[in-house]
Amino acid sequence: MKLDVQQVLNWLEKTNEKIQMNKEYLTSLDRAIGDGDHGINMSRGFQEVIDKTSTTTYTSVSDLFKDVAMTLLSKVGGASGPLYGTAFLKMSMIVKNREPIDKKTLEDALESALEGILQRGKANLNDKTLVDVWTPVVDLLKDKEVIKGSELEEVSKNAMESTKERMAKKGRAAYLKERSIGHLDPGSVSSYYLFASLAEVLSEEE
Amino acid sequence: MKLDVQQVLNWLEKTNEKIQMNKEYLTSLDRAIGDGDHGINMSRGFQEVIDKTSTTTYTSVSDLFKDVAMTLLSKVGGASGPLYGTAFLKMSMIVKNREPIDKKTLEDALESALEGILQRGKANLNDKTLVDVWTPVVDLLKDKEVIKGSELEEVSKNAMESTKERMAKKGRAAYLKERSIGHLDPGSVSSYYLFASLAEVLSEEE
Amino acid sequence: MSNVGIVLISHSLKVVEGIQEIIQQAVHNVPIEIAGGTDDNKIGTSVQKIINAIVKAYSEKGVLLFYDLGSAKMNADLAIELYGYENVKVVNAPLLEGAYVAAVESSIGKSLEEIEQSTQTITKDS
Amino acid sequence: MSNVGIVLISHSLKVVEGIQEIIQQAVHNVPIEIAGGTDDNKIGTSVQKIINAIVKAYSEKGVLLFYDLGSAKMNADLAIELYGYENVKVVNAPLLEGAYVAAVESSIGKSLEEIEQSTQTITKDS
Ligand SMILES: Nc1ncnc2c1ncn2[C@@H]1O[C@H](COP(=O)(O)OP(=O)(O)O)[C@@H](O)[C@H]1O
Ligand SMILES: Nc1ncnc2c1ncn2[C@@H]1O[C@H](COP(=O)(O)OP(=O)(O)O)[C@@H](O)[C@H]1O
Ligand SMILES: [Mg+2]
Ligand SMILES: [Mg+2]
Ligand SMILES: [Mg+2]
Ligand SMILES: [Mg+2]
Repeated sequence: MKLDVQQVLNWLEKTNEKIQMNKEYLTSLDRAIGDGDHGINMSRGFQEVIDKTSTTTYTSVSDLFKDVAMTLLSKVGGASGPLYGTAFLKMSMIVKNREPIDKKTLEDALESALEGILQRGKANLNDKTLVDVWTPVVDLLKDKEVIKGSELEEVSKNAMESTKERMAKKGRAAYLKERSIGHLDPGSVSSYYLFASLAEVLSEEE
Repeated sequence: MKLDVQQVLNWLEKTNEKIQMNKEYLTSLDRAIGDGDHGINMSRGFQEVIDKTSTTTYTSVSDLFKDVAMTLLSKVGGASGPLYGTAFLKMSMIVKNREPIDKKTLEDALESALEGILQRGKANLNDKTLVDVWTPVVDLLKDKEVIKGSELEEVSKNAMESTKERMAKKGRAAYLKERSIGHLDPGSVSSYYLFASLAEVLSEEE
Repeated sequence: MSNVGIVLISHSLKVVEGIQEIIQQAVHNVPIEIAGGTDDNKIGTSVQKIINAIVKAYSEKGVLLFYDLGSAKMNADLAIELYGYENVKVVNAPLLEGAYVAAVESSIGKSLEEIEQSTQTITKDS
Repeated sequence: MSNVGIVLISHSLKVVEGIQEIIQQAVHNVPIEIAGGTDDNKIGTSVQKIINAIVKAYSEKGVLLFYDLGSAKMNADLAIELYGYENVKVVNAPLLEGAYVAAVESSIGKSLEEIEQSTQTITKDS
């Protein structure tokens, strides 16, 4: 596999489409166990990302990731802003001078992004946050020599669905304690859209 | 001694005069170790008391004290409102059907007022609050068979001045810890005006 | 079924209006009433505003009062005494953080005692 | 001689405007800057607003940041990292109560470390 600027732009557009299409759904998930703005936050953030990246010419994925990061950091307003922003900032640093991105570089980039998310949000695995999706995705990349789109989609989807049965320990949902059980974590659903979109890009290439 | 409606009105007017005259001074004391509004709070509160009591006809000191209490409670806005308000409310209850007020009734009324202040503000003696003036005044009344205006003035003045060397443990000044030492407590100064005015009324009668 | 009501008391009207908005973004089935500033909306507190807020927030489940600084507590205590409410308590917890926790717990039907308990162990790291 | 600056971060602009007023009634020689709401003043926080507030509050004595809810802390940490300030710290203490204590202590010349220490032992009964 390899990811160049064009393919990453494709990844971002697919992600944005899913987020815009599911804006109400994400918001309803957040209304159940948070403050009801995750759909609004993510749709605004990713629309700004597309507005910015579709009108800029990039010669490197690193620069592209950096613009994504800064846009999400400054436009989102909720926890997902610093979390996704930090993730893309870390990826921008890792992929620098390692383009087009091969499987090992993608693995390193996502691992570093996860470390950034963990450092930013201080969550642990199984705290019912997007960490619960990013962790198995990074593990998958580390386990496999070759990464297949269908596997990535399946792993991230299962991970997202498994947040339903967990009790939140971080973020707004943590205030609900046991009552957060039985609801999907909104940030895990938006992270699933991100990885499902990446899976599609990888599949197109297979 | 005896205090009837007319004399209590006289007491309130004298108190108000001192407070209005020293509005800036009280505020400057509060600016040094508090939030700089004690002069404003007390001048507004006592002006409203005079406006109310000078336009109402009272047949009992108990009713008069009750109006003073309700006016201070509702018009002051700072800690001195509930504190002085509670004091007058307690006095209103004690003097009921014991009018005109003799020395023993005054003693009981001020003692009950002090208890109310202590319960309301949870301060202890020497916490650098108006409790440090009310306590020796009540003690004086309990110690003496006959209460002289000059003694009351002297005791309350000394008590007020002694707050200067103390460290605040309650109220806004407590946030300053050691740095509250060396400043008079504003509420103790306004309480001194109250007792100095009462002393004048008692002296006029001697 | 009603839920435990929350009253926010601050020396500043803006503070409680803002906290009310933050809470109401997350919690929809809990009465959140405010008493901020003096009668003429200066910095300070007002017994009358507190009483009005309690009346609006009141149900048989009770009301919890959160305040900012010491003199607000005196007026809160006074409001409760003057009108002799049952099931109305002043909570010794941080105003914003305490009220947020309380509102969420009230929204899931916790009792006044349970909620007060939870506000006593608030830490700033969730 | 400058004093330790204070930055108030809340999901609501009103909340920090109000706290600023309460503090500035009592404290006059301390920079109190605010970062409330998102860039378009909705409920949320903004890294850019936080950075602007730090810049305004900054002196060699340092700046302490107080925040309301968890995501505000993430943006506060991020603001500090992005711009690599020295002597700028996020404090884990109640927003209003912590900032009030900190402002008073700053006004009497206490150091950043002394002030942070004091905010860790706040109780609601003074
Ligand atoms: N401390 C944290 N660590 C990791 N993820 C977190 C943390 N706090 C919140 N999240 C994620 O952010 C999502 C909520 O995002 P969003 O609604 O945009 O922000 P907010 O909670 O500030 O309104 C949650 O569903 C969760 O996945
Ligand atoms: N807990 C308390 N117990 C007794 N007296 C107190 C207490 N808190 C404050 N005071 C008195 O109130 C005075 C301040 O009154 P004022 O400035 O009108 O109120 P605020 O402090 O709310 O601005 C102090 O000088 C002190 O004498
Ligand atoms: Mg949300
Ligand atoms: Mg939010
Ligand atoms: Mg004052
Ligand atoms: Mg005041």
